[in-house]
Amino acid sequence: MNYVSSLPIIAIITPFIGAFLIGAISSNKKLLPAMKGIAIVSSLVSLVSLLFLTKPILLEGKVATYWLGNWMPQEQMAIGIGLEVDSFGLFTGLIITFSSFLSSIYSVTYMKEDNALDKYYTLFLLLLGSMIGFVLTGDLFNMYVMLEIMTFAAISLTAFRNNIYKSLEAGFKYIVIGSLGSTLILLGTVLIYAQTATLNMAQISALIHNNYTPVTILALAFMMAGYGVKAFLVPCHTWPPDAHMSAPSSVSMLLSGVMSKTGIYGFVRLLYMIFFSVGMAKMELLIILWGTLTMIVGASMAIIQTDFKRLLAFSSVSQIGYIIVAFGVGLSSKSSIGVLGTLGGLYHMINHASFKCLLFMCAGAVLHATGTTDITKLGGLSKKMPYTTILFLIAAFSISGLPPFNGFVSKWMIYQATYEAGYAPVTIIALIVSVFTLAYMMKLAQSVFFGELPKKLEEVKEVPLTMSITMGVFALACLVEGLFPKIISKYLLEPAAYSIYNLHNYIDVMFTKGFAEKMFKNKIPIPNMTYEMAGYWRPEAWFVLFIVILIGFIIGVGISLNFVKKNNIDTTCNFGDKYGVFTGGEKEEFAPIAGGDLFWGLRHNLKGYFGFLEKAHSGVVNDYVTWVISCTAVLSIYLFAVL
Amino acid sequence: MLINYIGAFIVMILGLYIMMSKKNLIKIVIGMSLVDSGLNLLLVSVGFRPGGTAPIFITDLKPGAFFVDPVPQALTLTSIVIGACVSALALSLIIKIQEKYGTIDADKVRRLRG
Amino acid sequence: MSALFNTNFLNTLIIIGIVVSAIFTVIIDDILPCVIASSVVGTFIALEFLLLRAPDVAIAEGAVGAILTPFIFVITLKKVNEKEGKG
Amino acid sequence: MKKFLAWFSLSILLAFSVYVSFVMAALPSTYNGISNIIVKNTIERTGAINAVTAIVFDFRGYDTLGESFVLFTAVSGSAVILRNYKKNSVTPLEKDLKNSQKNKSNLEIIKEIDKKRDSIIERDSIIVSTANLVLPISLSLGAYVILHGHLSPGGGFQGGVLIAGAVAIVFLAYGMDRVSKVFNAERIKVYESVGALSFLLLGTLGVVYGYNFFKNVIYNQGKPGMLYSSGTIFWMNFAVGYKVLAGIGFLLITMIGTLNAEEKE
Repeated sequence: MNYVSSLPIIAIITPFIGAFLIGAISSNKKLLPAMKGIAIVSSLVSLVSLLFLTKPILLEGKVATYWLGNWMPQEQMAIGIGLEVDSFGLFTGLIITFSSFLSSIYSVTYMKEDNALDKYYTLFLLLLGSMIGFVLTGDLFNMYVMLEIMTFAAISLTAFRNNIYKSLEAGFKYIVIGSLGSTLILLGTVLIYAQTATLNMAQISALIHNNYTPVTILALAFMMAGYGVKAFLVPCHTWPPDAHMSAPSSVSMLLSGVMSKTGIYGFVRLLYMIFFSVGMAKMELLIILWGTLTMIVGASMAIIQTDFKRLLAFSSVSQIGYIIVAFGVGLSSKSSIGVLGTLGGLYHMINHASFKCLLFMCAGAVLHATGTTDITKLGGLSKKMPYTTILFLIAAFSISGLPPFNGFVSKWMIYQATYEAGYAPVTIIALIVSVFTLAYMMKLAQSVFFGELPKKLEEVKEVPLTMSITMGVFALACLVEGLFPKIISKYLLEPAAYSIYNLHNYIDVMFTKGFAEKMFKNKIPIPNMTYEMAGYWRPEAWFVLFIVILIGFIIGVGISLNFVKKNNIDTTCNFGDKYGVFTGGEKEEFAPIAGGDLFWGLRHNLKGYFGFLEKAHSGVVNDYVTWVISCTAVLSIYLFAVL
Repeated sequence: MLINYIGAFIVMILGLYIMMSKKNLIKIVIGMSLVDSGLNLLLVSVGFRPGGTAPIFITDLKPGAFFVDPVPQALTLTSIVIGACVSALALSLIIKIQEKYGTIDADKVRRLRG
Repeated sequence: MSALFNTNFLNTLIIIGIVVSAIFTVIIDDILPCVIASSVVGTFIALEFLLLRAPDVAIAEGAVGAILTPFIFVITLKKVNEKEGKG
Repeated sequence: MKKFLAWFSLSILLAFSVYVSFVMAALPSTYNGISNIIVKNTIERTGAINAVTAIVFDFRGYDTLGESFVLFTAVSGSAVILRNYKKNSVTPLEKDLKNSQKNKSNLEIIKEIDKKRDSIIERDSIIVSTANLVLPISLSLGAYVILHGHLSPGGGFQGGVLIAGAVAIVFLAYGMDRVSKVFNAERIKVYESVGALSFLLLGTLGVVYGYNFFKNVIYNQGKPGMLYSSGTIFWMNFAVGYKVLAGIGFLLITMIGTLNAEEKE
């Protein structure tokens, strides 16, 4: 028993202790600086204790276990709750703690004008602690409990600025959809318990390995839908745009950049560990199709948004689609391609966390300086906030996958993996979505940072130092991940991917050596991890990709411009009177064509498609529930049909 | 315990139906608590064994008596608390929504859309 | 009494009670009767827990499902109605 | 379309779940899994005689910790949502918004005065005397349930809710004024944190004694079946009860407080 074995529980418990300490001293308003200090220090302690774990786990490939209350397994049954930290869990935990630590620093300035800050920091630390607890635990029911703390803290933080109508509405939608997702997950857990009579994940995966019964299939369908809600996969993605748009930016970056990773974590644990489905072509197809749908819908919705943060939230949905596609390819039976897909997915996870946090921080900086995130009211901020503009451009290029930024590397791996796995249409769709990403990021840049500066915004100042430093750290992360992919891959991704496939070791460490072999007769082969499989270093490939993106972009803009020239716009469509200027209508006296209207022609051209999507995002909470339930029903039909 | 399982699933599906079709926000929350109730019922029923006794070692335990499964009961306690918390949080949101929107009709509380 | 307790009869009766009161929760349109119906569901479920030899859970469900939750619901309802009545 | 989708998916789910119910009914009892071993270990290694409490506070105590965090989060969240938002300074665009806001009209002021008059209602003497009778019973029952959690059905959570019901009873009998006089909401919130902290510290005792987190270190004190037995379970029950009664009490006070929030302004 050395200090290393206690580190996971320290990482989990410290934020909670911090939260309660803040709660205990909250009655004294003079102690507000102390509360901020507690928040920063607790998140730092979690980060540091996870960093100490990197040496044994990431580098030496060990798996740390910690049985709470010393309830070691007896008679091969896990009677207590065990924490199990493998490389994948630690990898996700590092993303979480790193971003949360920076967010806690960012909050100090960003949130200083709100009241009830004691409760803000309490909820912030509860959110952080529960996220770490979620990724480090090895118990199925404990995952659900941590997920609930996470959901509740996130909802409360979403509705924190309750003077704005939208945060309340978003909070309500979030609680309905979010707790529906949690309920589905709990239902799956109960069904699994009924089948296996245990709650430990390692034991469950040993017991139901290749042993699907109707009970476990239904459980799988429920849990997939539940984690789909948490990771915003498409029919269940309706809450994040609302929530991310209305939460304070220091929280939306966590919700969007980090909490989605916990959903993906659950998804991966479900598919690769609890229901070991590597090599099942039908499962692979389902996940890839689901991810592709998510990609397309997210990007199409993002292109028609007029709110900075809402656009970013839809862009998150689309990027999550990439990650899910990559993990879908990872299920492939051809191991070398599967590994490439998994590596790409992991890489995109860490990349998405860095650039999406940075983008939300930029949105927060704009909101902090001007008081709005509506891009039709903004413009020309590059003169007033040059530093933010540069950081925004870095993040925008990263997210749209331009070399040499980090998004390029991971997207390239995903393209190659999907292509080699025989899903060439998916590769093409992924490329097109990437073009769309660049397009809406340009729209955002044009309408917020370039163009004309409105008169109201002339007193705007650059954001304070604490905010800009944290933003700079994320921008640096984007650059580092883009320039040194070999190092990142060797020390972070390959151990994590290895642990995802190494189910044997996961089970053996939790119980006794040889436990897994007794359970399933044939040993699961662990594919070779070689980073050389990703061919991103080929310069001609870079060039071809860049040309493809450029042509796509030009075509996209061309369609819209071409359309504007034609002058035959249907005025009956209710996109607002603003566009009357195109047709000579004189309803609005002064209606400038701002950057936000950049792709209005495209939108008008494809109004059947976009109209359908808008109708689907109707804002009525009942409809959203219907989408989630239909998704569950479709999943259960599919899984019952193929398994 | 077939009838318990079926009853629990029916209660859950009725709750889902409320969430999908009723327009009053308070009713939606009632639907959520109904789903939770059904889930709790399912959870406890999973652990039941016909003829078992409550899992407490009382002194006058008959010889040969056996317990029902205590683990699902412990899980249900957690689940009940979480259900109550969901209701409390959702209802406080409804109170505030009422203040801002002047209505609690789901068709009118939809300023965030598209 | 114990003979009745051991049969499935009481169990079936309570399950039917749960389902029927849940159906009432669905079909009633007014909120207050609906809240009461849902608290009836809670009470029945607490009874069912007692029958399933789960006294701990029965106490918790009785305290929460039959008392605490309806109380919060009624407070909210009062607040909301008061506002709506004012215009 | 939407209606069809709703009916379609619900009927699909119903069909599958009924099918799965039949399969589940044929499964062997889950008792032969982890529960069997847990029950075997209950008396010797925890000292509690209520197996459910032993699981809640010892075998799966970490889940209960999470559960109390959920409650804490929900209570803090409700407090955050129901508070009055204030902002210290305004940004350029908000300035416009502020200037354009109108003052209250006379009619609204008259309405408010009317409402104040309405709120002074005579209390029903039946409710008052019933409350006087029930209040001590509910308090002592709650305390009993908390203290005997490891011996009889019940435990910290159930007892805490029963005691917190006192707030509801006081409100029903005496109205909001008395509630705000009797209970200090701010202080109760602090007590909740203290309860949660003490629960955490009891968990940390295991680490102090050189074991893992949440180890029941003093389980062999006292005879199983006596009031003081089962080591940390007894104290954890107490801490959770304290925390829950403070938390739910605070929640109820906050919710009740919204009822006449306008009159205070």
